[in-house]
Amino acid sequence: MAETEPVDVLKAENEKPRQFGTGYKLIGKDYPTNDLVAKVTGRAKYAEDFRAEGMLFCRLVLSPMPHARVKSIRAEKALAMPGVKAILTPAEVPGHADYINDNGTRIKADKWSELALADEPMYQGEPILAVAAVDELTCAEAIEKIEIEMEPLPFATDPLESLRPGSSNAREEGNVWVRPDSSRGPEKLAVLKWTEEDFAAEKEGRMPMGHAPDEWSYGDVDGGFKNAALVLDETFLTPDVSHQCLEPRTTMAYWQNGKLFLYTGTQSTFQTVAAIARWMHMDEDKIVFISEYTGGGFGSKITGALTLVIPALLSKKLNAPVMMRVSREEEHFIGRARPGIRARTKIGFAKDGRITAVDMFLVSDAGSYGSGGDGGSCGSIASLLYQPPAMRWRNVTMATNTPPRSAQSAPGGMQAIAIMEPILAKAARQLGVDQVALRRANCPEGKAEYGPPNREGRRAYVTSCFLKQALDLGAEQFKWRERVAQQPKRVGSKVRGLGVALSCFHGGSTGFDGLIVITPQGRVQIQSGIGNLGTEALIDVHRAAAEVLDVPWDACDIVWGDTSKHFPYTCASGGSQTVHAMTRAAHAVGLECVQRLKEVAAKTLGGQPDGYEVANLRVFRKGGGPGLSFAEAARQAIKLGGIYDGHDVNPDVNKATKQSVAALAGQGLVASAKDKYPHDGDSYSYLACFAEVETDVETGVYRIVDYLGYADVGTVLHPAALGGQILGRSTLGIGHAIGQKWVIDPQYGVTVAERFYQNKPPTILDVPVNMKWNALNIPDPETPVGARGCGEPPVGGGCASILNALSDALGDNIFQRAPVNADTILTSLEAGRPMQDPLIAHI
Amino acid sequence: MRFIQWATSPWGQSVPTHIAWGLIWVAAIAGLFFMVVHSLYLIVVKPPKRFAERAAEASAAGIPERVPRHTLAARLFHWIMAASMFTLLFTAFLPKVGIQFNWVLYHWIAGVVLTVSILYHIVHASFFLDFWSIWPDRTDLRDAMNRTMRFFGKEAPPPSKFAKYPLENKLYHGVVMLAGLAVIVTGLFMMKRVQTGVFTRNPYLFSDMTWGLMYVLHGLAGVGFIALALMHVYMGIRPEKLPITKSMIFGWMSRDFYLEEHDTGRWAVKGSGPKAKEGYAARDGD
Amino acid sequence: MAVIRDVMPAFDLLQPDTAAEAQKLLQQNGEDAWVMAGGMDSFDWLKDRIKKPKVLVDLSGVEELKGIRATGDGVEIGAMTTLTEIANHAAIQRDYSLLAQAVELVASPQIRNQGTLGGNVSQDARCWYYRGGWPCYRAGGNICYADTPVGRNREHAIFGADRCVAVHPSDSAPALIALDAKFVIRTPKGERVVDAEDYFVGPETDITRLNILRPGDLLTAIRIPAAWAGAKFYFEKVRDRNVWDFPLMNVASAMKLSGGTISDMRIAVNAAAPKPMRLKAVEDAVRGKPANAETGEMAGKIAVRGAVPLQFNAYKIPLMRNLVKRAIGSGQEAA
Amino acid sequence: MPEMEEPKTSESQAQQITRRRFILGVIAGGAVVSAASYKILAPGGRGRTWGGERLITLNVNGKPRRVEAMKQETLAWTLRYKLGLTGTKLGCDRAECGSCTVLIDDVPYYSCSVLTNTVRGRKVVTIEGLAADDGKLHPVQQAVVDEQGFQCAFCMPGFVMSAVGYLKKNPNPTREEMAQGLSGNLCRCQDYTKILDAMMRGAETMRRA
Repeated sequence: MAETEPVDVLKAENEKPRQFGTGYKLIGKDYPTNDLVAKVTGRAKYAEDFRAEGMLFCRLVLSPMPHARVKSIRAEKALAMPGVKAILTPAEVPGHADYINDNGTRIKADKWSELALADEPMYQGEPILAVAAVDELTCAEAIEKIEIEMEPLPFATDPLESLRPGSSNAREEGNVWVRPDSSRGPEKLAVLKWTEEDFAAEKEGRMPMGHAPDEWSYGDVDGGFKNAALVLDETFLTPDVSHQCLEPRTTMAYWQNGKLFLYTGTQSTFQTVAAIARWMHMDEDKIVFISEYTGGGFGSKITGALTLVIPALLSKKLNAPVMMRVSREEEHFIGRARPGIRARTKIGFAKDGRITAVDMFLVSDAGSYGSGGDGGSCGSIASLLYQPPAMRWRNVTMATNTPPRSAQSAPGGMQAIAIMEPILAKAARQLGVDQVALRRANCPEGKAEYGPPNREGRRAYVTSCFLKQALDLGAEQFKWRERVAQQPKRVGSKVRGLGVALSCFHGGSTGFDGLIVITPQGRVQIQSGIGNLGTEALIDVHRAAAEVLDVPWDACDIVWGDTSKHFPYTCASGGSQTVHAMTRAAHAVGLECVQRLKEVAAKTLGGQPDGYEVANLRVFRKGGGPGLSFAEAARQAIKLGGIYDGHDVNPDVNKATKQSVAALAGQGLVASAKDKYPHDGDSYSYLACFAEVETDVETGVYRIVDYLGYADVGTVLHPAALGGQILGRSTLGIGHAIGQKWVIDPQYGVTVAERFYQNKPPTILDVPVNMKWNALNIPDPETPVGARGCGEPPVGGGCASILNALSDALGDNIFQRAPVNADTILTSLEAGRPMQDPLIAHI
Repeated sequence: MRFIQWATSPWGQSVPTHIAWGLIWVAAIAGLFFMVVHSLYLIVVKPPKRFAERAAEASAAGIPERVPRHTLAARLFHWIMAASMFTLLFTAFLPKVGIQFNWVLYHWIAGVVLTVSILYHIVHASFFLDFWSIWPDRTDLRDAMNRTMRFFGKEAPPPSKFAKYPLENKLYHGVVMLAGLAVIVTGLFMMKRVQTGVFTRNPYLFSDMTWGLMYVLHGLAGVGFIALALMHVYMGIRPEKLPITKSMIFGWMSRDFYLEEHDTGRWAVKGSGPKAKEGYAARDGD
Repeated sequence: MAVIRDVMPAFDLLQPDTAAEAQKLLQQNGEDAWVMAGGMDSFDWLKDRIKKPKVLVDLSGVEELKGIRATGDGVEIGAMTTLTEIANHAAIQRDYSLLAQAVELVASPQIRNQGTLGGNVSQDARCWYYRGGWPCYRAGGNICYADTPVGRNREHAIFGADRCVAVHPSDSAPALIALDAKFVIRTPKGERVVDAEDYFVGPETDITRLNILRPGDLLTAIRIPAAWAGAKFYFEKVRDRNVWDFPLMNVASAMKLSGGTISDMRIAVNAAAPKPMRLKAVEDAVRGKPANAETGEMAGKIAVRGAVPLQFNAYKIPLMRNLVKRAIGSGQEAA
Repeated sequence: MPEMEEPKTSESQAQQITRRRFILGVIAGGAVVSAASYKILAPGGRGRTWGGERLITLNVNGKPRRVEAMKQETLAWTLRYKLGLTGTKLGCDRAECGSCTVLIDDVPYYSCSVLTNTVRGRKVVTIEGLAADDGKLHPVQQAVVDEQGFQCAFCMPGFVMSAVGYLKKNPNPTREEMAQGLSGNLCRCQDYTKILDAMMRGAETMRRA
């Protein structure tokens, strides 16, 4: 971080929203993205739509037990069946591998990480065997002939239960993830048990609090509570929610001339190659990865996964293409999920609603593999979004024998907001402060600080925050005041309630590359290594390059989806970083391209490069003198060679970009560049979310009447796509409030709800038909286009605004966990106190 | 045929769940087969009188016309047990052969009645009746041996007469006791698996395998009772056994029958009158 | 044996053209046959490979089982009539709107386009343990996994549990009971007509089936008598999601009013018990009473007498009480 | 009891096919086996054995397609794996996501839950069959492009087919009605508002045309 002082708070407040597209030709304008026609005609090919000559199919055998050891596998009968080609056993899969995280950092593998097939499955549903055959029917019949002897091992599916004295642990080595004191290296498992006294709070329906391995704090927490006019101490549980991408993570693999060709859906075309290489223990340049369209990811398809490895290995073994279609049931188990967090949170409030101190205690369920980061980000998001002057955060990350978790849209952030917001809503009611006013009083602004102080005693801060404006304008657009004033709240058995929630999440990273080829045909060919999740960031970000190059959009071709087409070093589409990171890279490569065009023109037509300008697919002398068309410039570049056609490369760029440039060399004017723009602070995006619900107190049924998400995401790149993101991800959050959940039988540790009708992702009739969104369009000062990502920030606000509206309608004594359904509402109303058990997992 | 029904547990393991219901028919046929064979044996072979000549019966004079055999309490127990047993059999097996009705409630209630009556019987027989009268003794074994030898035409002394109960009766009691204990113990545990209002339901007292075996044992003993009940009823209505059946209804048997079948030495019935009451009451059993 | 819950097993497909043929095929194949109406329930069992029938008798080609016909006394709905057709049928909407409302709330539009009335009333229980292939009582085993000290039973029964605590999932069934419908069954012994409520059986009678159909039987039609045509109807379904969801509970009632007084009433709820419950005690109690909130309150209390909640489904008691209350109170607006 | 309408007239709202089937139903109404008459009316009808067939002819997107199908094969499977029409997606294979929605005789069905053998002689339309032969998009498709409807678009073919099917029944829906019409389709990007925008626009274009 640069040594600059945070910008003046008043200055942030003075920033005014502006109309989308102001000052740009392309940015901020709606346009149909290049992939839409293929999608709408059914021609777009997702992984399962590919076919290869002689393709075999493979199916998985899942562990029926939550924790067990595979003792023996007898497959002779299966292998003797006509059409059965091979089985793949745990003994045949490569050992533990490193992996690449969101930010492209290599994370060293540890012995506790997941393998493609498990001989000691850690959760019910974990693949333990794969069978390849000529078709799926044969696979299924073969599987039913396989005898697997398994020895059940002790297991734990409820994180809190696993902290009880004498309880069993998820693994032999322990039940809790701890970070070694010395380093920020991989975390280790240890055994942690609380005492019976620690569990005493359980009897009052409050979460017990024992020792927590993770802790940070800042400010005078005790003093904050002492000086508070109101202190609330609440227990709340957020649900474990599967990503449930509509496209299952089906994969097809084949080998040709020693190269592995893999087809699957991913959140990063570029970064997945390195991950596959690590899983497979092979070189990156022996892998061709094809992922043209991806049917949803939400954090669950960030890079490589076991689903890629299994067909790849079987294909190698059988020397034939292998398709592994993943069923919806398998998807439930291997498809990742958000960790549920049970929290005990104490917040002190001053009379005016200003927070004086926060004490947050979390027990997060990391599932069967890895510790995840949700607990940690839960703490930092709470500290950013509500700006408490003093805060303590404690966290216990539990390993359980439940399906593996991963980042899901706003990992930790969603939980933080769902945990904090209902307490704020309750405080506003008890203090008699307006809900919007209370949030305004605690709202971050400008270069707001967050998280714990580092070793030098300094806290991190954000690039910019204009959330107050979003809150004010949102309240205005939602007619908050008018709605609050509307009486009566209750008509017959129907009661209306209003909710507002702040929301934020990480919104961008830096340091990636852009790569453009201007072809001899005069086309601007932009290489995009972004995964195609349909957020259209894949295409939208390159509008920044086109804007800089001042070319009409229809002269641009985006090349994507197949690593044999050569991509620059690109971020994974996770953590809402793409729009921010890749508009920067696109901007950089656009400028680089302009510069090279000018140089080519100068070398061809004489004069200095500075004497030229670029517009309308031409480079020409300033003031409209002679020039070259892009097509001519490209041909000149090929003639000039060297840096102009890719035979030399910009030394700044990443190794992978250099390889791509080399591969494209000679095809036209090849420009590459790295994002080296300054960046002071961490990029976050923000929303103010508003909701109205109508509940029926006789049935407990409620419906969402209205919803508005008002975003502060910097410059709006593509309004329609942004709108989709704001409302889509708000609905993802709303799903957590209104129904999505897991159900696991604790006796057997087996999931009993694995179907959509049991897990209940929201349908079109569960949300208002006309949800609304808006955005400030105030550029972020720390990035050239000013755009930040918005995939994840809405999730927490979506969830919390609904929860807050429900408690506005029905009072504070309704829920202690999400989701909230008719059952909870009805029994709680009946009893006059929350009747949900907040401490039992997976009901 | 498979004797046990297997199922795949939630953990994918094979666990027994029940006996194969076809065993109902096996048991019924076995019971009927016994009747037919036994009847044919009596009709065709016409076995000679089994017992040795009457020994000197010095005490016969003191024997009353009506030899008291079963106390009212013992008889009540027997018939309550019989009623509950039939209820149990019918409620258990009629639904399995296609006659559907609300059986579980009656079944467990009958089971509780049976259990209570058996408990009463154990206490009653152990402390108030001649406990040993129902167990085979050395004489029974020797006689059984002799009878077998004679059946095969070998030389053997004629067996002596019965004590209070014939050996068959004693053996039957033994088998019924074992089967009864099996159904009762397993049945009581099984009540933890249904809503009875007596216990909270908890099917997880034992492992799936243990439970499965328990159900199989319950089932095996249950179908065993089909055969046993058929045999018992058959014996109860055989003309030559009717005096014994009558005694279970009225409490006494005739002096003639007593002298004919029973060894006064092994089952001493003392003289009539108020004094005698003590005597036989103390030695009565059933 | 390893388990896989995907890919339909192979079966022989029989596609009869008439009800007589269909019934004959079912009879011939006995326990080996699986009868498929719309298939929305069947496909689940087959694709999960829990049921592997040798023969699938597909009724989709039996035209005589489709359609809605006027009879001398009401209407007859072929068992293979789709829910969409019933929901959109003018005469049903006019005279028996209760049924139209009920079937309109079933699952999703595509399922209603394919799902049939016969299938909807004959579908199997949706207990997640049972549908997961666990060897519970309903599956022929000796345990109920839902009613244990730790069982997940939010969606299970508060009435009529006998070992099994699964509920009946149909939305149309309570409406048909309230309309006093008759179910026409073709059996090997000839035609049999039963009252709607007698079509369903509880676990105390037969724990492995939800209705009286035995192998070889075929539900051919449902007759709705004219007696309750145009009565004051009430239907309400409470569910978690507004599409694709089975009822947490539903209520259906038909009420005859004279003045503001209830002269006669039929009312049924479903998803409260393993079979749709006709609430006779409520019907008797409200006859002759005014159709108002007060009578509703009373009826609601009567309705839930004897309910036994499980660990996670106590909400069903106030829910049932309130639904019954509303069904009766709804007469007030009409009167 | 009010006088009932004749069944045939009471079908007025139903689709054409339903009416045709109902007439067949009337013919078959008695106890008489009507297989013969049905056979005449439905070419490629069933044989005496009532068995499903292996080699069957389907009418897909207006063209007859000869295909070998297993008896337990679903229409989605046949379309995707036998006919290469991969625009029809399988999201759940259990009738609870709608990605596989196709029109059968103009009515939306989950093709994952229809046996191929049951659609012999019926008209199947998939997403690939919507655009005109010259490539001109169907108004609903065009509206999706214009409104930037959908994100990952895995659900898109199903939604479009549902909308096209629903608009045949109700060409002038309100936004709420359209939502009802599309409610058998799940979108996990949950872009519902934008999807509705697109479909309403498609409906409007169709009305104007």
